[in-house]
Amino acid sequence: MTVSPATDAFLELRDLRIHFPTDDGLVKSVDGLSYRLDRGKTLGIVGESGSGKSVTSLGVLGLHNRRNAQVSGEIWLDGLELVSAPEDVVRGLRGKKMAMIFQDPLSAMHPYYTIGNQIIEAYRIHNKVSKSVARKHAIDMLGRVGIPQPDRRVDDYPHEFSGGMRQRAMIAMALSCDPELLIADEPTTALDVTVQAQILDLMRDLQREFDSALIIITHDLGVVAELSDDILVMYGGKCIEYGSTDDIFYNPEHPYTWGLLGSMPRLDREPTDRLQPIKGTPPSLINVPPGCAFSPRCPYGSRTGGLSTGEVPELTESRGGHKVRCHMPPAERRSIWESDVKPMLETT
Amino acid sequence: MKRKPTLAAVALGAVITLGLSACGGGGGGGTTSGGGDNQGAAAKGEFNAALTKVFNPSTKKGGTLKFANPGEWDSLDPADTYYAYTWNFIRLYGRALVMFKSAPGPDGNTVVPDLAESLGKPSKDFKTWTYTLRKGLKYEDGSPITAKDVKYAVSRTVDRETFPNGPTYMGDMLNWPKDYKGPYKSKGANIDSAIETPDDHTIVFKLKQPYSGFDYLAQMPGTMPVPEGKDTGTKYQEHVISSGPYMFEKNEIGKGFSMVRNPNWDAATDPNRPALPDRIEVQLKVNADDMDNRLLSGDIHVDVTGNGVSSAAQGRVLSDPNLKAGTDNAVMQRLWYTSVSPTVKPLDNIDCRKAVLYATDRAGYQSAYGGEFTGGEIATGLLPPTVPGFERFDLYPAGPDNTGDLNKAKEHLTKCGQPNGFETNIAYRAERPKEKQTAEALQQALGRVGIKLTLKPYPQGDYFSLYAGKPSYVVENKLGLSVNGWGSDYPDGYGFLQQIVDSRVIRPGGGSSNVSVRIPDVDKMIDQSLTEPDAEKLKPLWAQIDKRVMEEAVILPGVWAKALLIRGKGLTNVYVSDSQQMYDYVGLGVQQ
Amino acid sequence: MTAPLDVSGPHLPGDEGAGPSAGAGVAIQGRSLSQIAWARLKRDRVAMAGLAIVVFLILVAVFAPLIVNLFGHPPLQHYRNMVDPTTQVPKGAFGGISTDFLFGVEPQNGRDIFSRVVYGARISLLIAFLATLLSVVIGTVLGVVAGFAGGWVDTIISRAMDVFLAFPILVFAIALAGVVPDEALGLSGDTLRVSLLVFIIGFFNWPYIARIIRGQTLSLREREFVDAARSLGARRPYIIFRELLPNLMAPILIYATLLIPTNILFEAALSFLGVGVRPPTPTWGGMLADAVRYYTVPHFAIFPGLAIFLTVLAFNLFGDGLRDALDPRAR
Amino acid sequence: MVTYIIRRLIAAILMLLIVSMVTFAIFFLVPRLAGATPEGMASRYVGRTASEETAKLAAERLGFNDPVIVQYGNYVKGIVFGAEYDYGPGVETCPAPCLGYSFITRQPVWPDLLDRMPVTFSLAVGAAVIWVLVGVGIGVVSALKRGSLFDRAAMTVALAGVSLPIFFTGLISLVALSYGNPFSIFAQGGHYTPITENPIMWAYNLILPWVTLAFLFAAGYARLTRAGMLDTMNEDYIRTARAKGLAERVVVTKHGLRGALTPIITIFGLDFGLLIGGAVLTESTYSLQGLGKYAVDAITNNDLPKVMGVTLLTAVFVIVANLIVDLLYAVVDPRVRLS
Repeated sequence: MTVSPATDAFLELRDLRIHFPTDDGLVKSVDGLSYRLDRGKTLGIVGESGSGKSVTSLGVLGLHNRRNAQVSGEIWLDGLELVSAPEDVVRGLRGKKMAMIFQDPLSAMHPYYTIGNQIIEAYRIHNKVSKSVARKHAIDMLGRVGIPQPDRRVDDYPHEFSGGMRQRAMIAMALSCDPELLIADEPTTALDVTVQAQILDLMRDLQREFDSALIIITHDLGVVAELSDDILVMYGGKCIEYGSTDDIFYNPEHPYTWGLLGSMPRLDREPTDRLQPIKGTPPSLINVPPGCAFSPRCPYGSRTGGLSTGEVPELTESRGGHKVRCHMPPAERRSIWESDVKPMLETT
Repeated sequence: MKRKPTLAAVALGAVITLGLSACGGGGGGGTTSGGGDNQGAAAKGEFNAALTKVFNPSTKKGGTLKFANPGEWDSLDPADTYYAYTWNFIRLYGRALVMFKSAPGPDGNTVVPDLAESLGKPSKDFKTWTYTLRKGLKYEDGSPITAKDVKYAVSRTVDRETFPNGPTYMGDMLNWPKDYKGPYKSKGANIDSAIETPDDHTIVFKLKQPYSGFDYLAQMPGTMPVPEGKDTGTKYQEHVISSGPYMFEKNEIGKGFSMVRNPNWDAATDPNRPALPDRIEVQLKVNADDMDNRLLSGDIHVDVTGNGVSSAAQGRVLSDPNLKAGTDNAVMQRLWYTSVSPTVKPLDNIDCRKAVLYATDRAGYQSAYGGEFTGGEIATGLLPPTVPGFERFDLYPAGPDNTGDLNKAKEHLTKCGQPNGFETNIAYRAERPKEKQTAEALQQALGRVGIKLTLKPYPQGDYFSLYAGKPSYVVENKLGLSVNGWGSDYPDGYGFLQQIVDSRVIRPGGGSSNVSVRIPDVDKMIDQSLTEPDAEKLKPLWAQIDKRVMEEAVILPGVWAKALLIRGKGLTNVYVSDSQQMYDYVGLGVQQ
Repeated sequence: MTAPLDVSGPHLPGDEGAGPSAGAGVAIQGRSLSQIAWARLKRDRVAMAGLAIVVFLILVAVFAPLIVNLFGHPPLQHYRNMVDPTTQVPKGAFGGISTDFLFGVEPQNGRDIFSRVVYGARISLLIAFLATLLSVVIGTVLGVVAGFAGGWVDTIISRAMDVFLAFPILVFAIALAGVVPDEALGLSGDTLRVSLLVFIIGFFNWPYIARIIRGQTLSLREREFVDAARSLGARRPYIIFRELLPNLMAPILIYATLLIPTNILFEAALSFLGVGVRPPTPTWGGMLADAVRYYTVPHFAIFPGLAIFLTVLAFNLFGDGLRDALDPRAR
Repeated sequence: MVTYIIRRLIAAILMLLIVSMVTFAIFFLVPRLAGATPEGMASRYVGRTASEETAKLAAERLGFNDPVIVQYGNYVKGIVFGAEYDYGPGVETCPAPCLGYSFITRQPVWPDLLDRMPVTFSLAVGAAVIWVLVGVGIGVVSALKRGSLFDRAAMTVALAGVSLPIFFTGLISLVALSYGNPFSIFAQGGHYTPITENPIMWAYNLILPWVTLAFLFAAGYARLTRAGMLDTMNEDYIRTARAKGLAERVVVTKHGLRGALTPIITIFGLDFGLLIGGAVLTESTYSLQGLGKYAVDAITNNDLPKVMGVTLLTAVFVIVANLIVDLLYAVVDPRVRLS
């Protein structure tokens, strides 16, 4: 494999592809994804379940199913290419240089070990310290993520924590080695709304404190709205729109993003309003439709003169780093947004 | 009168005796005596070498004689045992008033004095029998054996509740006080009406009716002395006080026991027992197949049951001349047969019964029991050849190859009005593979003339009491045929025939071995025999009964049993006596 | 150990098409699932081999008389001329195997082992199928009732299952099969024995099915579509028969298939211990029991033993494949 | 905790009652319903020569004339308070728990059971050690190397293992390796040397039964472990452990195995409990005089007190094994609370 020269970005993905051959066909979970992320910045990756957003981040950490995955492309982390790096090297980075916060803290923590033990374990992998030192560190971390009486709760088991506390503990565990890259996979999905807000606040504070790069993966645009600098919208294993948070929220150009925005519950709308669902179901990653993956559900597909079902659209830059993967000309997209979609979102 | 001999084959719980295993051979778990092979070579034998004469005679004492038993004793208590082999073996630790001579062949049928100085002296009417004990007899603990101990021992046998297994002869024949229930329940009762002991050396038995063959009963284990002070009832079998040459050293009921010389046994008082080995060991519940291999290898000496080799070993032993040379084909006084019930239609018709007898494949029957050597000789009548009075005759010739005469069978079927055959059932004991084979063989054979048999297995424990031996059950369930077998307690026509041909032993409640014979002539002849004291004169009568039963075709004889005994390596002084129909355990010794 | 399948479709945010058509929707999904499963199963060559053997064995059992007519001899017929009268062992090498007697003959009576093995398939499969059916019926009914009713009903049924699981089942089965008389309930002969064995085997195995079905019912009970049906006022029987059972079909199918080989072994064990179907009706376990007495003639044991092995293996292979196909997560 | 154990004990006693009632019913109610009289039933315990009077006496002695429920009550009374037994010249007390006296040998049942227990126990323990080590080991390796040649070979053998009846493998093993032939390297069936007498002979004599029995169970456990491991290794917490940067070996042993083994502990408890109550088929095949063979022989002879003794003992073993498993479970899995 020829490896392109390193980049100046802290994290850069180049044409990453993660495919899984199965009995039923080749599953293209991630199909040519590229993005970059700098220290101290936050990237939100948004998409429905099955869009490949989780696999992407697992791929970065090397946690995808290695047995049967076919991986190509490049992942550069702080000057090191991870796809071609030996497993041991990647493992050495995991937990220390890059860490992950998982969606469901109850199932993501081992039910048989105490919270403290699990944090201590994480800490001692990368820091040769005694158990008691590690324990002190664990209590310290628990305190920093806002768990009351950490010196006592450190010996509790995950099931003895409430949902929010568990997620805090999960974060404490992920941050225990002071990682430079933190990936949070649906960090708040399993939590109720008030706790969600607390956790998001906590993550923002901690990111500032540790100055790490943060990737937030979610299907909920509301979550990324608060935290992200940039947003990447994934659909069918591909990036279909990428831009700054403002771009995505105020000038989205892809019909799918419009749909996402339309289905987002918003405080400024009447609670009685029905959400606007996106019609149809996400594509199977085995039999990706020919042409634009979104075309079967796209209300504007007819405007491309058959292109959308015939050809895969390229990800093209629309303006100032805002990239869109759509056959419609940028002007037409903007006019539809301005005239049809935006007013509907605002008024209904 | 109830004389109920039974030497019925020992129930080995055959259903699940599997498990095979190896002879000690290369490196087994057993103790392999170093020079076993050489010794075997020294005393090279030939087939049937121990049948009529002593094989490897010896008077040399010493060594350990090892017995194995695939099952377990019914009881070691002389009052509570009824297996043929236990009566053979018990003479090693118990002495009855008289005993069968320990000698090869027919000589072994003679009764000789044991505890007594001479055979019983009958009164003229044969109702009183007097025995005088030898002097200087002692138990293992040195205390003297007296006539009172014999009296006490016999009185114990009356307690059927405590000792249900033993024979009932003494209880039935002696003149016991009314309602006497044995020494425990009728404590202190005066039983002088049955047994008197005028002094320590004299014992007098008083019978209800005359009986000229009382010595046969006196040789049974029931007259072996039991010291009253040491009697522990059902637990006495854990340590029987020895009056013979060996006494118990260690006894684990259900597992095995060992015996050592009894220091207080005096050879001078006992002309019958050479008592060669120094020590005797018995293992119980030995895997039957394993046992044969160990016998062949010399790891153990004797299969104590005397049942002969297992089916698996049979092929091996008979096909190897060297192995065959180490066996004896003992003739038993036992008949394997099938009852043909005239109470079940259409077998109430004699021609239908004759059709069954003609259609029988005798060779198949023999095969079911294991063939010529381990099964026995094809039987054409009831009395086995070694029982006095035996006459060879064949009323239903089965053709040159012994597979039956189908034409005759069809002829009789037509006569009985069932030209196309009929349907009936055949009962057998589920636990006995050979009886199963017999039933299957008969099903095949009779099927050839259209007689359709359905197999009915029953548990052997209830076979006679609830099923095949219960007349009403037989009729209701159409048990036209039932597989059966019979052996006698002592070599005598009466002992062999009475229980299976006397119609008066059939009880409505079930339990008798006679299932099918109800012939008034035969009953009369049996009664006739009772008043005849001369055994010689009785012989023609036994043959006459035999023929009469066969004429009625109510018994389908199968085989006169034989057993293929493995003459364990290293045995000395080996012989089969006609009274035991297996190796005589009193005589055995071992090479050292 | 395997969490059976998950039949619920993907749930989009805002997917509100459920409601009244939920039942039909589930049915449609069920059908397509079975199609998917079948497609998967067809690709699983090992499972298909198992299925082929199973089908073959069923055909053998059904057409036993025909097969024996063509290639063997009547299974009860004695061929004593094939047996050495002295040693009682079959004449010739390898237990008398020849073109005439494909698997050789039995010692002592010379019956055709091939025919007996073929006929043995009948008893073995018949009892295994019927016993499985009985277990499945009892297990499903009690499992659904326990899972759906909950409360004390659940407690009682669950305790009953515990009791059954702690029983020394084999000992009980032997005892029960041993004491039942030869004629009862108007039945006799093979019919009675087969019924009895079906009852014993089926009756002792139900807790295994019931436990799984109960667990499934518990989780299904809380599912959206059941809630939906309930909120629409559906009655219990409707929910059980239209909502629960279709979703329980897959686990039932899987565990029934995996119970069959267990039951074949159970029947063989009982026949081996002498409490199975009465002789001379051939059974594999019974033949093995006979063979023990003639271990010097190993072919006598090997053919019925292999028959048991092959049958059980085939069902296990097929059952495993079926589970994989219906529940891909278990792979 | 204390209340938990008390509750479990009550449940255990209830279960023993049910088990004993069912056993009793099988032997007394079924024959009665089939039309047997007390004398008829007693006659099987007095030998073939017995007269009707003897049978009647025996029926009286064995208590067959009482209604079944009274007989059962007496039996339970014997277990709780002990019983008295008339041995002829006197009366003997059989202390609680008195499991009665054999109908046939008239020996007390309890010492018999104590005598047989070491055999079955030796068989079960030895086999269990082998099958747990081999089965779990193979299962783990198979799961980790899923799809590899090893996995496929191991699972094929395991599937074959669970498809073979033990009385067939036992028979073949004996014929091939034990019965007098050139390969007769193993001990014959029916030999048992107590470990206290000679540990080497003890093991040597039990090797074949151990291996045969363990083969069957190891196959099942390998399949279970593999499936459990596959399930567990798909758990989120395994991913978390990897995300921490743990070495794969630690992930498997510390995180994976612990989760996968807990359900196996439950199954092991049940299996082992039933096994030490009598490995019926193995003991029959190898003629080992253990509890299982004892039970089968007792059934063949209709010796009810013995059958009752073994079944009750087995039930006790299963209950105790389950209790231990549950307690162990609470130790292993902190989510389980004993209350």
